[in-house]
Amino acid sequence: MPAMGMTTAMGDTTEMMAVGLGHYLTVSAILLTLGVLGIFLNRKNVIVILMSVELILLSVTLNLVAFSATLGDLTGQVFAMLILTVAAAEAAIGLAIVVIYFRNRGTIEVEEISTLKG
Amino acid sequence: MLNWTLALPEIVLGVSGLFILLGGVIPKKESFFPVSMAVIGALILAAVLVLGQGEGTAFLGQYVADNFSRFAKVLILLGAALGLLLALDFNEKAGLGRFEYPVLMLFATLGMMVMVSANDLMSLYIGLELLSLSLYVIAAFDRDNPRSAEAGLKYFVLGALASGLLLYGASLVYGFAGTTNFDRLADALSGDDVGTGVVVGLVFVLAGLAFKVSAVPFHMWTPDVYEGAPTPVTAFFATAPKVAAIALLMHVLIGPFGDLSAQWMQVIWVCSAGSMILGAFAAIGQRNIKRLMAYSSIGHVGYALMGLAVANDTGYRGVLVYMAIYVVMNLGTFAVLIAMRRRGRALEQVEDLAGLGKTDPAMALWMAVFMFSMAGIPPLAGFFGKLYVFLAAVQGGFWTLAVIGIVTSVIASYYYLRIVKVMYFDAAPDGALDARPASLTVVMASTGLLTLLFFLFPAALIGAAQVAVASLAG
Amino acid sequence: MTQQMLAEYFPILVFLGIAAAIASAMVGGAMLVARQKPNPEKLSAYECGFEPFDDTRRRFDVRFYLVAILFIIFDLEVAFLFPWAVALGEIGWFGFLSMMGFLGVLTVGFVYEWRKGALDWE
Amino acid sequence: MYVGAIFFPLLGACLAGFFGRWLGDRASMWVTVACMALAAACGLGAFVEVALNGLPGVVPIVTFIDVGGFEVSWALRYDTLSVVMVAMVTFISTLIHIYSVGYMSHDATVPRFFAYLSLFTFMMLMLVTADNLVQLFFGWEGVGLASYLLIGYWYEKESANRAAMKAFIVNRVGDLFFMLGLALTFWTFQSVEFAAIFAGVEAARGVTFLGMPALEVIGVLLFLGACGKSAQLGLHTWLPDAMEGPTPVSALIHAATMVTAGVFLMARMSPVMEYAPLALAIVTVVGATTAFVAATIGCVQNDIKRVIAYSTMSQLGYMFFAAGVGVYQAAIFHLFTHAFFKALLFLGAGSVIHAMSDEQDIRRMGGIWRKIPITYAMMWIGSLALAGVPFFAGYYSKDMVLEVAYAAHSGVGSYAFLMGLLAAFLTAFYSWRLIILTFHGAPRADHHVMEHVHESPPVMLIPLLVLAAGAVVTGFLFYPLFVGAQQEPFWNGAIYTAAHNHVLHDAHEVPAWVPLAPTVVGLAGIALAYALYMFAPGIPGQLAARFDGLYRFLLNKWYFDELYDAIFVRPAQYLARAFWKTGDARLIDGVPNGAADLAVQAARGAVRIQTGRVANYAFAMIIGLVLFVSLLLYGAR
Repeated sequence: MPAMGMTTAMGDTTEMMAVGLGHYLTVSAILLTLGVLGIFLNRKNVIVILMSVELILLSVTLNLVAFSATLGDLTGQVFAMLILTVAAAEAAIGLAIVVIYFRNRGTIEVEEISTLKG
Repeated sequence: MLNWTLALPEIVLGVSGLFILLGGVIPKKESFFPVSMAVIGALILAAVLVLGQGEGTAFLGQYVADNFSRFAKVLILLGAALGLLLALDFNEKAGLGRFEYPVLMLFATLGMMVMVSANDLMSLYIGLELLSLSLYVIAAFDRDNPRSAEAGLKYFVLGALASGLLLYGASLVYGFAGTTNFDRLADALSGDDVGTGVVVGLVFVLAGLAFKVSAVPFHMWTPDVYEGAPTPVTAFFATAPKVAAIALLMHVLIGPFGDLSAQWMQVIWVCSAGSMILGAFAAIGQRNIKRLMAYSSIGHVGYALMGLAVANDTGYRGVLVYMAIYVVMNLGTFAVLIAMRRRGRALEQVEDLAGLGKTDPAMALWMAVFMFSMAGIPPLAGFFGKLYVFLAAVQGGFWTLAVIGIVTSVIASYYYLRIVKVMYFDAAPDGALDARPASLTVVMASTGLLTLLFFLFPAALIGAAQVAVASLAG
Repeated sequence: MTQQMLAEYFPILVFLGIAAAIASAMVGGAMLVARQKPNPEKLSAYECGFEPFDDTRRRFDVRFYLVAILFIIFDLEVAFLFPWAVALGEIGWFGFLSMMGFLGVLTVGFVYEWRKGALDWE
Repeated sequence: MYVGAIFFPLLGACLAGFFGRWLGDRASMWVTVACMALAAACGLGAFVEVALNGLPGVVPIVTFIDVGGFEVSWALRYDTLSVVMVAMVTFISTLIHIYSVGYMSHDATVPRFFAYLSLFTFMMLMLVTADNLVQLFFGWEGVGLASYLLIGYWYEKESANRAAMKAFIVNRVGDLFFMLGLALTFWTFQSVEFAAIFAGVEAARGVTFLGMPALEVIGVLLFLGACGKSAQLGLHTWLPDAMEGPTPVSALIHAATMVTAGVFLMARMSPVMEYAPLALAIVTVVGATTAFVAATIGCVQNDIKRVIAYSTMSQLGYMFFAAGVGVYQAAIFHLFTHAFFKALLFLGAGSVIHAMSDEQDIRRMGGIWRKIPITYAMMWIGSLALAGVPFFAGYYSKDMVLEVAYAAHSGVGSYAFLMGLLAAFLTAFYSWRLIILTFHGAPRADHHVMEHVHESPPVMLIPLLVLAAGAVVTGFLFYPLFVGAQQEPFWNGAIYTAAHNHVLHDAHEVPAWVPLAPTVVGLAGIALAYALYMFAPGIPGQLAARFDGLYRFLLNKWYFDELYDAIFVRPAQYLARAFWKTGDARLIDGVPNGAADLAVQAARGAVRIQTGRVANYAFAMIIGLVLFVSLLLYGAR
């Protein structure tokens, strides 16, 4: 990892067009919100929920990488890699469960997943 | 720095898991029973290794072995082994006798052990995911049953959301405190002025962990998943992972975030009160006994969290004692539920227990013991669990919480007693239950005796909890 | 710092600009210059000279999903293999054995899916 | 010996309970009886050693826990107070066990019954020998549990089930207060050991809790707890219903165990109660009112066991107001003598029921005194003692209780004296109403029953004779020790009397008419009963018709059950209909408790958010998250 100069500041404000940590965090927060909204506003398809989950995980990854770069600390990037791989496993299992569900019920509409309640 | 021998129990468990998986898949014919036995053996071996484990940190500070993790691991391994014992007969009869089941339980247990030994947000995450992924799959293990599939799907969606939130919190904590290692986090967060970012991150992490312990308001998945999943799976869900999650929660809150206790105490307070209240009320009208047990477990988590909310050693000790007793009672109760089978059909309704006092006095007696214990009636074990957390709360001046706890435990005793009433006083609808296999009798009797006779030797458990807490607070 | 990093990416931006310019010049040029006399035969989909057998938007076989899932999992090991390969000289035998252990775990998984018949199409 | 008195009953319970099937009915009966007899022997030995020779002590058994600021050990506290209870409980319980051998001989599950009976005794012993409040609570709950099992012993009977549930739930309400009291005690004294509590009372007098003196609050809370167990007004509704259990159970509950727990608690906590004058006043008023109300109800009941049940409640009222005016010795004395004659009455009633082929309604009895003369005589002795006729046991203790109420020279004391006097009159009246209706007059049962009327077997009569002897002599024998000249060396500090409390002393110097008054009103009551039921049997019916309203009021037990129904059950049901239109009464499973109904509604509310939709669940999680974040960022900073 090449030395990045600054290690602690929350972003460089001396240059006009600087893309600082704040920007990354904002993007990441927006991604997180989109992901969360996607889970509970979506009434149609479970696949969309899976995609939303991926979105959340991506926002986390983005966060970690941005922090890692700012702090000059590799840990964040290692963490990000772990998340990427685990997310893949999670997506695989999620898809498998969706397939099982579809085979049983013939639908993957979110509204229909509510026979257990009360 | 590596000290990999410290992690020997986990390594042995993981490697034997791989070999057992190979041993299960290579022969042509289904090998559920031998594989289960092998897994139980591996769990016991791991428990023995845990007992002989040294203390210290390993893997560059990612992993810690101390008395606290030892206490939790022994409990987890015991719960998992008995939980697998419960599944043996049920799975054969329900057509779930596939060797993947015990292997998945083994990997879930491995995940739990990594969780309680995690000393870094990364190892925490890996352990948590290993557990979650295994649990997602076994929740949906009865793959031709729509209810099981729905349970698995719900658990997956909400679980993924929870771990997403936890990760987001972890990333914030990492970013604002500059490290993921628990020891260094504790140093970084020891000042008075802790940034908003860390506090927000802490709440996100708490939310993710509260999901796993199913504390209000992150409990919503619990009843549905408990009801839909096959009963032995529910039994497993209600025991070992709860212990692991509570232990992890304690480890995280007391270790790295110990100096933020003023903040997290409020959150835990709300979770505890909410869980106790919901657990007391929502179970009252339930007819499905698995669903009832789900609400009951939410309530029990509320009581355990009460000890955590107090945030002192007495409280922490109360939590450990409570969870140990809770696991024993729950395993016994589920042994009874799994034995509920009439003419080959598994039963899940409270009414199906009617007349058990006459048709099967022994089982009814054990069930009554478990129910009275859960209601917290002395001199059964459950009473002591409650006593310790209540006393901690009173001592710490948490009056409101203690009063809520007492009132809800009185309310909750209603539905426990209702089960006793149904067993002893209602007429049996149609005949006796099927003969139950010896494995269930063993689990019932052993947990029942522990529950019944706990009051004769409480010092052993409490002493162990005391030692565990001492190593936790450092 | 971010300035420096962005500066490193400047050539890529230039490349992107040039590529976009050339592509649009070619397509635009063809649209402007070429003579257009469409007929149904010309507009129909070209598929090795055949008419398409049925609708293209049909369901995929579920087995594609299975293969895709398996692929993803094994694909991601690469994410670890690359940094490992680069750093192998520094991490020594311990690093080497760690990766072997990791690959061993993957192999067990591979054996499992093979035996389970997940790799057989039929 | 000390340990044996407590653990022999447990041994008996375990043997009969776990091995009853192998032992067979007869063997398990006699095994438990033998265990109880051993316990009684130990109990008497302990009584001689501790109370008469003045050697109190603490026998440690197990240390539950000894870490942190909290220490609970399981030890047997043997001082005069507990040894009196131990001796009395083991003795009476032994007799009841023997009696049950005859009474329950036709029952299908005899070992179960005897196991419960012994377990019940064990729990009570655990309660009275407790060395700290937690252990006491242990026994307290254990007694509740065992009573639940015993009242619901005939679980084929729907009414028995209901009564068992009711007893348990009403007791749990009392326990709730007990638990709060326990918690507050711990908060105040930082300990639950009696020794530490009593030592810390002086220091704790200034402690306030929510602006009120902590000792007062503890006193009131513990008293409310005691109300549940001891069936004081307000929480008494379970006691009459508890008659659904077999008669020996009623005798055990009413005479030796369970209901006396509350009185015992008051005496045990005397060092605290002495400094809680307001709490004591409440105790006095509630006790006196209970004595009177229960006596009025007793006058019109027709079930032989219910009449005696209300008399128990009334006598418990006496004990409470005696404790309330600060003379715990008198309360325990009355408790002690009452145990004998009340057990005698219940077992006698059981003998009558046995003779009458399980008939319990006294309107369908009569004219049987020649056929069962021994039982008849026993009932006479019991009633004479209960009514406080001179030289029977009740005379000494009841007189003492009324004298101390008079000698208290306070408003509540005078009220208690008045109520006690009225209750004494009514007690004598309904006791003889019971005797006359049951034994005299023309037979009102059909001739099949009358042909089968027979005296009980010796195994049932012998306990009756022993108890009768007790009902005659205990008052006379123990008067000097319990409340008379030798009381101070006898109690040996087990009961604490504050320096400012001279009531017991004053009670021996009241005007001459005071000790005479109970006897006079008692005899008047007997005379009235004779006049109304023996010589002019038409009058009671006319009176009932004339004062129909009053009669109904009493017959319906002051409408307490209806009142609770109106206060708790109805509004809850109304609320249910208003909110959900469809009240599902089946859900509460017929539990006669309104709070349960309310809880059911809360349960539905809690369950309604559980919609089964993933989106809603995720939404709840996010809302929780946002709440917590804002709680920490903008909340309590």
